[in-house]
Amino acid sequence: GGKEPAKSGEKVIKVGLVAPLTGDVQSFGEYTKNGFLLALEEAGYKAGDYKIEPVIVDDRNDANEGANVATKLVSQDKVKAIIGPVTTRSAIPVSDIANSNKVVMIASTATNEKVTVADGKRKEYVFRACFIDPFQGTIGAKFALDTLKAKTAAVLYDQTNDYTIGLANYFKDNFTKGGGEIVAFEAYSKDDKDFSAVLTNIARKNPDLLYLPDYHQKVSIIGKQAREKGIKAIFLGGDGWDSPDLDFATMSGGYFTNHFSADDPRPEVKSFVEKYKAKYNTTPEFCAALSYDATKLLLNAIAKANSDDTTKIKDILKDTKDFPAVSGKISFDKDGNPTKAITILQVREDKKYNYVTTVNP
Amino acid sequence: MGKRALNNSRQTAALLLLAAAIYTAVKILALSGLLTPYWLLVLDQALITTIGALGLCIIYGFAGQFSLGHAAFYGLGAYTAGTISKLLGHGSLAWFIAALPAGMLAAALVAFLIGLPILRLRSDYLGIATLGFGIIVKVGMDNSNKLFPVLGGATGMAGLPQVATFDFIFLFAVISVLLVRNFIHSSYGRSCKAIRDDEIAADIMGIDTTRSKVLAFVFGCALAGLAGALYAHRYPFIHPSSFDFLKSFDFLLIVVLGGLGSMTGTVITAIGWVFLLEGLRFVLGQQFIEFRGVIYALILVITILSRPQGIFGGKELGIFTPPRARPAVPGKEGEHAGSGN
Amino acid sequence: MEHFLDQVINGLQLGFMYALIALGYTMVYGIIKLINFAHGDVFMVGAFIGYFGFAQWGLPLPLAVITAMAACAVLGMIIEKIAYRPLRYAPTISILISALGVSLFLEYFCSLRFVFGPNYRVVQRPFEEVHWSLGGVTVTNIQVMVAAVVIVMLLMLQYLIYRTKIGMAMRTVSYDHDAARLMGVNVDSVISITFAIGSALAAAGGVLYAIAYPQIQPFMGIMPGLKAFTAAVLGGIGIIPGAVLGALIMGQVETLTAAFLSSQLRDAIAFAVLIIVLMVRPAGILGKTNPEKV
Amino acid sequence: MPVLEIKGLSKNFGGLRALSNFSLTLAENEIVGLIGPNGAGKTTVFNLITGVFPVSSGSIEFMGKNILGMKPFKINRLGIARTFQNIRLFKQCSVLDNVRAVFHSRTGYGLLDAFLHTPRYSAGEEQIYAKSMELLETMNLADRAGMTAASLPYGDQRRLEIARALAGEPRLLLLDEPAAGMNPAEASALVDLIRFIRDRFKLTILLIEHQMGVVMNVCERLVVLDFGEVIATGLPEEVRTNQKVLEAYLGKGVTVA
Amino acid sequence: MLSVTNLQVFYGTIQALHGISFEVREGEIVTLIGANGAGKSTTLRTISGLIRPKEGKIEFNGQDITRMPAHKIVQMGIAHVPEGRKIFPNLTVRENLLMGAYTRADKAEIAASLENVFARFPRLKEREKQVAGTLSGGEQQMLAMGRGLMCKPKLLILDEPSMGLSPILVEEIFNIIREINRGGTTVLLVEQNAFMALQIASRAYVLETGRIMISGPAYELQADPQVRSAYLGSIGKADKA
Ligand SMILES: Nc1ncnc2c1ncn2[C@@H]1O[C@H](COP(=O)(O)OP(=O)(O)OP(=O)(O)O)[C@@H](O)[C@H]1O
Ligand SMILES: Nc1ncnc2c1ncn2[C@@H]1O[C@H](COP(=O)(O)OP(=O)(O)OP(=O)(O)O)[C@@H](O)[C@H]1O
Ligand SMILES: CC(C)C[C@H](N)C(=O)O
Ligand SMILES: [Mg+2]
Ligand SMILES: [Mg+2]
Repeated sequence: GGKEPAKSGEKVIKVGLVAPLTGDVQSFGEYTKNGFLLALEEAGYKAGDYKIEPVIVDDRNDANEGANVATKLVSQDKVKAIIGPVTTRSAIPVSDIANSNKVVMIASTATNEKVTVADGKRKEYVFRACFIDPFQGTIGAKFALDTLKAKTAAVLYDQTNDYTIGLANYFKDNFTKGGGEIVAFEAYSKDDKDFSAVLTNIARKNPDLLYLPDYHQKVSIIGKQAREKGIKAIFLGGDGWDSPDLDFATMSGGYFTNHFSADDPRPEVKSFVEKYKAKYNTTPEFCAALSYDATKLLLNAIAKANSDDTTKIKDILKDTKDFPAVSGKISFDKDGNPTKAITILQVREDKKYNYVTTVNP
Repeated sequence: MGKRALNNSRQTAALLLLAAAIYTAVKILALSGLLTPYWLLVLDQALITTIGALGLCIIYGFAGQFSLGHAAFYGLGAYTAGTISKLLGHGSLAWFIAALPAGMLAAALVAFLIGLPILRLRSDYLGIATLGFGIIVKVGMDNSNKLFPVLGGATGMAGLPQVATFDFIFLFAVISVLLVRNFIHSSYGRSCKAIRDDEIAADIMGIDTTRSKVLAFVFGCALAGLAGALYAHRYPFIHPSSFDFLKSFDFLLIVVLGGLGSMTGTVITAIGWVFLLEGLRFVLGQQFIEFRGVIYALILVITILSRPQGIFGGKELGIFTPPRARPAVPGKEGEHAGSGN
Repeated sequence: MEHFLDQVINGLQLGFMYALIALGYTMVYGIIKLINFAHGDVFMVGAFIGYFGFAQWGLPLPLAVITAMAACAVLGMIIEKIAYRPLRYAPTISILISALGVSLFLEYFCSLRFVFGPNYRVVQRPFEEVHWSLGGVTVTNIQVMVAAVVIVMLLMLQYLIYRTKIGMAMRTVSYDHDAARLMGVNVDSVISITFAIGSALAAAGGVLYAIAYPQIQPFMGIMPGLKAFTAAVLGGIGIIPGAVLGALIMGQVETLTAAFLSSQLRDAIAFAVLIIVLMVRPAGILGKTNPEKV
Repeated sequence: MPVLEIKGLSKNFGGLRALSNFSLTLAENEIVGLIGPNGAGKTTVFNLITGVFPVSSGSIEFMGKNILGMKPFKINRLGIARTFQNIRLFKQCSVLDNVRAVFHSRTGYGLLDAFLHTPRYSAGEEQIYAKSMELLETMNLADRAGMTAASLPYGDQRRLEIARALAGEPRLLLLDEPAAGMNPAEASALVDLIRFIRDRFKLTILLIEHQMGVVMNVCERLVVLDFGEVIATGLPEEVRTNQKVLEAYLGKGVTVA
Repeated sequence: MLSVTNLQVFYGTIQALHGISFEVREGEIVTLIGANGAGKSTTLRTISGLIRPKEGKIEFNGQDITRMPAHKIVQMGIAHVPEGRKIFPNLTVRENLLMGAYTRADKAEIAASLENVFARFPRLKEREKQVAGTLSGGEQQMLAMGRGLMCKPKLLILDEPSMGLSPILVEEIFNIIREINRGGTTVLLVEQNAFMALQIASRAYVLETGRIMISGPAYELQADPQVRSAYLGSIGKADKA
């Protein structure tokens, strides 16, 4: 909750944070929260003449729960802005709720394009601090073809998650376009644990590459079973991999596309990593960086508007140009998405990553 | 024997009066700002849950048919009505009014088709079969986008027009209560209870058990469908996981905690349960939110341990009791049903 | 053909896994007619304890399994004593609700940070998986181990229930508590023992499951528990060999559906098979529908 | 036309032959006793007549109509009602509802009336109520109408079973050990009651009973079963002295009153 | 041998027994008679530990067994053949009988008892392997009796053992009771067939709505005009004159 309760007469804006503080991707939530609080602390819980009061809620990486807590934020806590949700799964319903209630929302890491646009309609109040999946999937496919020299690939994705569906499809389209062959394109459900049937099928086709665009938990178990079925393919994935909870032993050697690397020599990154380490005693990852960025974006807009009128805040956000964020300069396109570079990392057995390359849009 | 007036116009009047009083109270509270939009939403959810739970109260509490798939029918209602409103209605009231019966009908029709064969099964076997059916429906919803992209499949369906106001939901809740009460106190309801107590005897006593069971099932599922249809017009986002077997368990535990065969219990528990869940979120705050599940579970266990027959254990408030003959039926009527093992 | 056989083996592995959970489930059901929804969560606790045992406390695997089984046997008895015994004279549905509550409690309690925590853990296997090639199909040591454990437990349970005095007492308790008491049976302790055995089986299942699918977290028991119970119903609930039969069928149906049809439909097809079987045999495959004496 | 005509009826349970080549004809307004040792197949006869089990062979006609293969509830609606040896009341329902439930197919109102509580509903309900209370009064249960069936004492439960059977407005009533668990004083009251309802409702009654006092007092004719076969038929006086019956069923203790 | 003092039993709020006292001496047959719902079964169930009395005391061979769990009471040598038989329908006839000997350990003696029971009830021997649930009513009653005998009790409690039995079997059952008694087993008998019960019993108690109204030697009660009109009835006389 907020540090000190607002004194009467003081102008207050409440800002909600929706993140998976528990559940399968809890590490994302934890980092996101840390980044968010760090940004607020730096700003002294202030933006313009307003005191900022954070309200942090947990969506467990669940669409329904996301909708529930967002509804509460909007109608009970009366927040003016929301940072998050972290994952696409919950960000899509929450963005609808925020937009229809004229609450500004900046998703930090939810990368699916439907977060800001639905059925061809722009959700005016919704923005994000990260690149989007069409880009991420495309880069993944390019990297597979050009760098990894893969000719055949198999794709496994979670049909209950737009994030993985999106990535899987963009990867597939671009991989085929570039001359590769997709030998298997299989879906599974959130709760599945036994992938042996599908993996046995894939093993027979002996693909060069296995594209696993899910979060760290799922890819770890799929990766493990794949190796056991004798699949030798290189693993490739998306930003969902980056977590200390990844099964590094199994996934080592695999590559994934990401937003941020703590080893990035840029000074913004260096100073952020230092500040973060000082406060939390660990190295930040992408969720921390992006929620930090998203929060700064928001505070900046509130300060500029110096009003709690969300329409004004939204209009200022829309015109953001080259905002100096940790994860790269942010300018929003017409859909509220920044255009940013992608970092490609390789998993190492020792729980670290090899920096491979950065791809600019 | 003297002249008897066998109808429950008095109870009906009392019930409507009570409803009017509650409605007014809610309105006043809302206007005065004591009831925030958030709690109003929770109240709407509670009323919707009540309608669905009344459906299961008929199926399980009165007809004794163990169903663990109630949420599937709730979902069928929601998806049917939601789709109609999204594609055709775009927030128009007329379409909303049309979408409600459509949702009910879809649920009822499916209930009929599946009920006919499946209701031959007994107790736990029926429970598992309905549970299985619920899972099949959920898989269907998860994959619905392959046939009808608008349904959204496993990622949910967003952008539903929000036309269902408290007034509407309250009205339908009252209507549902009346319908259920009238049904129970008719010979249809009595044959359901007879089947619940002893199916073979009921059959031999001339009750068409298949018909009665299917009727109760279809009626109960239609109410679930209605609840779903309202839900889809109150929440902008519906998702298959809102209709999975855990949701069915929610309905089940409401009906059992309330006391099997008690309308009073079902209505009060449904409302209480929804408020409890949200209330916990509120009371615990962000700091202790992780204890919510634990406390919820503990309350569940403690309640059933302290009231093994359910909170109302087969008892009914006066407004739900059967039409009384005057002179009154000897013995304590209105305490019948329930309390046995 | 070989490919098909490989898939059948996959199905067997899954099936035996379900069987391991289904055995305890069906046994408890057979004695007290309770769908013990907490069974899947005891399974989860067993998995965690086993994991702590071999991965953190450095116990040899058999010792870890035994520790988990013993701990869960105690847990099962405690659950029974606190949450089910007070409801002995209540309708079974009340006990079922209590079981549901216990199930949720175990899930959420274990999710607390100071217990197991809400997150999954990667299980480091105590031994490496070994593949054996048998005439073209591949079998792993884990598969063989799971199958062996199931078969041994099946035989032990059958012996216990039909050949021993305590087994006969269990069967009388399954019918009528008072009548059993009048025979001199200590009903409370028979039920306690039933839960202890059932929970120990669940724990063994949990440890093996954690080795076969090496990721564990507090909600891991829900789906396997549900599937296992369904399998038990499919085979004829309360009948020990029925649980194994049902589980093997479920495993095959799910795997073959995923392999040759679509993995999205696996649950739908599995439950459709259940419903169809129940239409033909309303008490499951091995279940007897004794025409009720009127 | 006989009310009931059974010819060559047999029933096997697995390998067990519970009933073998059983024939019986019941005329209007008769009270016939079906007696025989335990396990002779008496209840099985009732179960076959009321359609609980399929028959193995033979024929059953009721009022000239073949009822083989009919569902139990259809048979009941034709006019055959019964009570159960092991009482099977609707336990959690009130005494009144136990009787009223049986009127389900004859309420005179439909589902819509029920939902809306139309005047037609009220009229139908009043009628059912009146008829049910009348039956309960006949059976001396009217003052317990509101109690749950399960809370009744045993003897009252047996009488409620009869009241419930009568609510089906049967032509033929099958009573399975109605006096079981009653002491002789209560049983003799039951005898009067059985006679009374026969006359009052113009019934044909087939009665299974082990209390010879009841059987000899109320039955006009007896059929004796043993091992699924008829070993004797005739007037009570004749049967009582029949050597086979004495050996198989009555034993030497029973002396002629 | 058994003494019951001031027994008060409630079902929920309903009082079923209002302070009952009686005793059974070693070697006796004592019968409780009374109308339906008088509380006979309740009394028996309280003695065998199935119901906890609210007040009162039950002593068996000088030992207080009032609040002892039912299975311990069986071990002390009290067998209760309950009303409605309560056989185990899913067990075979043989297994049912063996359950009767659950508290006994000596295999040879159990086998002897089994033979003994089969000799008394040849029908049970015929049906040895049949699942008990499908037995006819009378067969089930025989099984219940046989099962009671299997524990070689010191005190045998019988709740309406003749219910639903054919006349010849009723006679048989009463003979068996008499024989068992002669063999040294004390019997506490509840019967609706008051006539027969009074014939074999040494003493009797008449229960009315949870109270003992009359007690005395059986032959005295048989002659008591009040008892005759209330419990023996004209039908009884017709049968057994
Ligand atoms: N459902 C069944 N399955 C197998 N056997 C059965 C079934 N019903 C009855 N029997 C057998 O058929 C025979 C006749 O049974 P039935 O119940 O008709 O006897 P009964 O003459 O009514 O005896 P009683 O006077 O003891 O009630 C018995 O041996 C019984 O075991
Ligand atoms: N489980 C119960 N719950 C509530 N009341 C009960 C219960 N069992 C018995 N009673 C009541 O207690 C009283 C005594 O019953 P009990 O069964 O002891 O009578 P009984 O003398 O054995 O009669 P019967 O001849 O019918 O067997 C009755 O009024 C009965 O209705
Ligand atoms: C935290 C991220 C891995 C979330 C992911 N990009 C998503 O949109 O779901
Ligand atoms: Mg019979
Ligand atoms: Mg009794």
